[in-house]
Amino acid sequence: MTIDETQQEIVEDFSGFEDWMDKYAYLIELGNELAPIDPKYKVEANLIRGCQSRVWLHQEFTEGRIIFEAESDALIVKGLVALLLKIYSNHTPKEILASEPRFIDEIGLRQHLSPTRSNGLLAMVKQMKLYALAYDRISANNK
Amino acid sequence: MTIDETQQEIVEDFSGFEDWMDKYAYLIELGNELAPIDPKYKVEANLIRGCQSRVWLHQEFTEGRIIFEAESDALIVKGLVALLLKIYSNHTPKEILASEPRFIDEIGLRQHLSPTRSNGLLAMVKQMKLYALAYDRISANNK
Amino acid sequence: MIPDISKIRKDFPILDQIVNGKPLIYFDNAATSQRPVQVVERVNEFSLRSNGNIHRATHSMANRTTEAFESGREVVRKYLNAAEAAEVIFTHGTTESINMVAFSFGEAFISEGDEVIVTEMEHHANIVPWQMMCERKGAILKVLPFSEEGELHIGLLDSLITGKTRILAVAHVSNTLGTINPLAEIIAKAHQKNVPVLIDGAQGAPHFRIDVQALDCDFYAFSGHKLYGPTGIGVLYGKRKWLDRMPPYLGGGEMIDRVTFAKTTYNELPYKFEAGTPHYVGAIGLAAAIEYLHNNDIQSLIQYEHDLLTEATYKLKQIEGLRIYGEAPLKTGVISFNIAGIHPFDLGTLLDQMGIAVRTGRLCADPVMDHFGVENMVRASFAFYNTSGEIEAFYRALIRLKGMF
Amino acid sequence: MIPDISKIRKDFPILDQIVNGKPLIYFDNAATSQRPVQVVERVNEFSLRSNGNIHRATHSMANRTTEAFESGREVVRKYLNAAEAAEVIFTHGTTESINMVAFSFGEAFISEGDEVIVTEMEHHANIVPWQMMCERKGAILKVLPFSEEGELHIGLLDSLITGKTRILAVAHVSNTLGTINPLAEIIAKAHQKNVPVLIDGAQGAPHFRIDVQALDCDFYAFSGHKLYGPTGIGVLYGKRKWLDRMPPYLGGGEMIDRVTFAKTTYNELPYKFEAGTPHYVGAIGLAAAIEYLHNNDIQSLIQYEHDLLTEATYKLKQIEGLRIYGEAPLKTGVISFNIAGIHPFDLGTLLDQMGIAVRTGRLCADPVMDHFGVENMVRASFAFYNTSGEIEAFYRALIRLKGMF
Ligand SMILES: Cc1ncc(COP(=O)(O)O)c(C=O)c1O
Ligand SMILES: Cc1ncc(COP(=O)(O)O)c(C=O)c1O
Repeated sequence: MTIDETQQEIVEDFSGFEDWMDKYAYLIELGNELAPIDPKYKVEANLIRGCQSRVWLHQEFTEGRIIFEAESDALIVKGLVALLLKIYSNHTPKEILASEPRFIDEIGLRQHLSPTRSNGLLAMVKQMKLYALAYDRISANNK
Repeated sequence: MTIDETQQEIVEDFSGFEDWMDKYAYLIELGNELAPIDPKYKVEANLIRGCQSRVWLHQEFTEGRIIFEAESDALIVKGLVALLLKIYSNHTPKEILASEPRFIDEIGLRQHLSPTRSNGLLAMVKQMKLYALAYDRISANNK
Repeated sequence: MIPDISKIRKDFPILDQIVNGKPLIYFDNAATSQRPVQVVERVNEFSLRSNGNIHRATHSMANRTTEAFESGREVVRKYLNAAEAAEVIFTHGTTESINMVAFSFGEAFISEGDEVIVTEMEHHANIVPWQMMCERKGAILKVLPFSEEGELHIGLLDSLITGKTRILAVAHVSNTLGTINPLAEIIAKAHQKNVPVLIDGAQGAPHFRIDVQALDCDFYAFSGHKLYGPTGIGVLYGKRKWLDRMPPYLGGGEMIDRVTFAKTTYNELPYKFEAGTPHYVGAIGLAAAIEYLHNNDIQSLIQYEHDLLTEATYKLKQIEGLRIYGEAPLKTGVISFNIAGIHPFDLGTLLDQMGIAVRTGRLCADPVMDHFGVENMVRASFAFYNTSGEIEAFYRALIRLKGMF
Repeated sequence: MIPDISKIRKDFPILDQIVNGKPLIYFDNAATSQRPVQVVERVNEFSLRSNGNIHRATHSMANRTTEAFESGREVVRKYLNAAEAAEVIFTHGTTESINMVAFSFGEAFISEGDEVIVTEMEHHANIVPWQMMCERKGAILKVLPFSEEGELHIGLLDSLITGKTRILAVAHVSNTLGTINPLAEIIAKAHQKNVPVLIDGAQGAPHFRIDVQALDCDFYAFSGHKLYGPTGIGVLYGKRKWLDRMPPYLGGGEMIDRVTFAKTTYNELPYKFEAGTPHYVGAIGLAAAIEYLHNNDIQSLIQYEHDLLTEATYKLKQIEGLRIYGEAPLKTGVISFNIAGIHPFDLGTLLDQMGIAVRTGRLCADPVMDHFGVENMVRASFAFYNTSGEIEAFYRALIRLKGMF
């Protein structure tokens, strides 16, 4: 599935919810289901620190695609992290660079990505794009 | 004349003026007419510094009465100083202590005596009273 | 007398709004309180009617502003019962007030090897300025710890204060634990050894009548925006005997007497410590806030706030897995807590969905977090415009949210 | 385009009032300018609708406030054309901005025997902080003098700047002489010798479009209350390369990353320099003021102000015995003067009786007074809401008052 198709799917998933409680309950469920990252990756270097909740982001580059793994200590953030991983992981740098996480806006959770939020989520998206940019440059140089 | 009678006289003098310009013109006249104090008294110790205009105050104590001399670099202040001298100079400490310069209010120049004015006038009144207080104590001790 | 809260709430129209589809419940008063219309109107009056720069001009608008500013100072003086208005310095908030003392007191009285005492429950604003000063001066910062209940170990104070102790800084009320510290006792112990005491009153001034002379504290600092006043304005009360001997903190207009490149002499108190154009609109607004409190029988408001806290504490304790941090018998204003297994950030986010504003995070008190071994807390803090009904709604919201995890 | 001043004046209802029985003529804009209703309304909106402490909470009101505060920072960034918003620090005014640099730059870069350059025409706010720092550090303050016309002797700069010079501080526009200093030239000369330059923009920001990148200045300081914004708010622009290497000025909440009693680490820019609850209402109001200027074709307002100054200068010069201080060809905003034989205080008092507000006194610039050997001056200063008719009335008033002496 393309990044956009995944986003579309998520937006549709969410459109079924009647109220905010269902939406957040689902995020919490996603958060609970997200496989924890290997403790050896839960290090300072991978930490994206929001004021109040922390996100750890690890990545590997295989066969032209970036595999992201991530986790957060706050469950709602972890649920959103799960969605971001579903969308962006296992894609090429170019695909990642070309696409914005518009779904967050569309499912009505835009506030979580505002620059003034202290949850580290926006910083995670930025960080994923930086990795994509770096791998994109490396690939170009290796050509 | 008592302090109060002098004040009353001044209030009557001023009641004749039609508008503020006449009033200030009269103050300027009084300022111009005020005899300068002896330069040897125009020293730092006698200086009452407002932010913007300065008042020098000298006093002597003879025969139970305080003789004040004073001057200011601003003419309107000098006019007011002339009035204060007329009222307070050559009176006993007790008389000085017992009386407030209410005339300033009554002739509509109250703003010049407000604590926030930077003309040194309020400080001059305070200083005169402090002198009166000091001489009053001294006299009491000598009895 | 029981205050008429529904009448009081009319003075705070901001409370009467819908947030995320629900009526707002504002329980973040320790972060910043709301301002009554009386304050907003006073501020507007100046912005729209009589605005002139203070102290420096001969014209009427400037004089009107100066008079309002200086009578604002007198209002604060009365509120604190300071001996004279010159001991009341307008600053930009508690943080600036404490930094001012740390710097200027430090310049005058602290040398290498000297000691400064703070407590383990201080807000960062009452730690970092002292750390910075101690680092500059080669002085040593010592810490008075608190107990599991959140009470200072006053007993340790006698040994903590030495012949090298130069100043002691302590909160009136802890912004995390809510503890009301035994100031009289602390000050007596410190004064016995000639150590002056600074009180961080950021959370004290909004919940008490302060009498700095009865307290006999040497410095008292607070913020306007936590006392129903404007942002950007605060107060430092200081005893003249200290302030007179401290060098100024900021240099600029108004704080000087005479400037030449060879030598500059300073103005008298309080102006020595008020460099630059003060936030006179803020000072006037703060005075309006204090007057507002006076017009409302402060004592009954204080009692009412206390009752709210008791009620909220009682209710929250019914919730399984909820732990309250800070259970000192003398407590006011705030309840900090966590619910086992729920991240404070998640709780804050969901409460916000229900229109309930609380603070979550580290509460600018890292040492308190470290003490309890937690990363974050949730804090609900109350003002006299809150109601019993809001506390009930809060309680129900927590029960409901707990079920989501 | 000629601006429609009568329309603009409607935004400033404060101008439309009677003072001492006469219509107000407000010529004290260099001390503080008036605020348009747009600013007052924006401020009210926050006080009455969305007030929450910024940066620290998860709830909606706090987020709304944080967003407004941070977009205010972006408005200022654009206004100054700073490279990034993190280089825009909210302070409480020009005075605090300069003190911040004097302290923090001093701590980082100034040692005994180093030199700091200011000019003879500076406001006390751009002298005293440097004096205080130099005294603490054992550094030397050097002074670039100005000519009879009120122009800096730029030629002397090359010899004044030595290998020991660490920083140069100069006003954009003199608050007494009105001189617009040749910043490009000064900065180029300083940078040639790797000396950074701080611009005191208190009187510059209100009269110019500022482009800190084109200017290439290292620091730029200004006050909100002189730029049609609220009191208690100001800005320090600083290049990241300096700010990153400077220690914080104030300690407290928000400026820290992590506090332990053993070690405290600091937050990133701009927060490192914004300790405590900022005056966010002020920042939001300042942004509203800047937006107001933008909505009004700043360029034409600047031109109009300039025309007012030219006209007033021309008129005042007709008055016998009147001496203007500061007659640089490049001048803006203010006319300082004396009339032979009349004390400025008397003149100010009498002008006030006629509803005309001017500043009198030493203008927080003692060295300028000393230069001309006077104790005081009268200063008239203009904003775009002033009119040709007001200047005519001012001229007539002076003539009339002169006759009284
Ligand atoms: C040139 C100059 N610098 C600094 C200041 C100080 O500004 P503020 O009092 O707003 O801090 C002023 C205004 O008084 C000024 O005109
Ligand atoms: C106990 C305490 N001290 C100091 C402060 C700092 O106050 P401000 O941010 O208004 O300077 C606060 C509030 O955040 C506080 O609660």
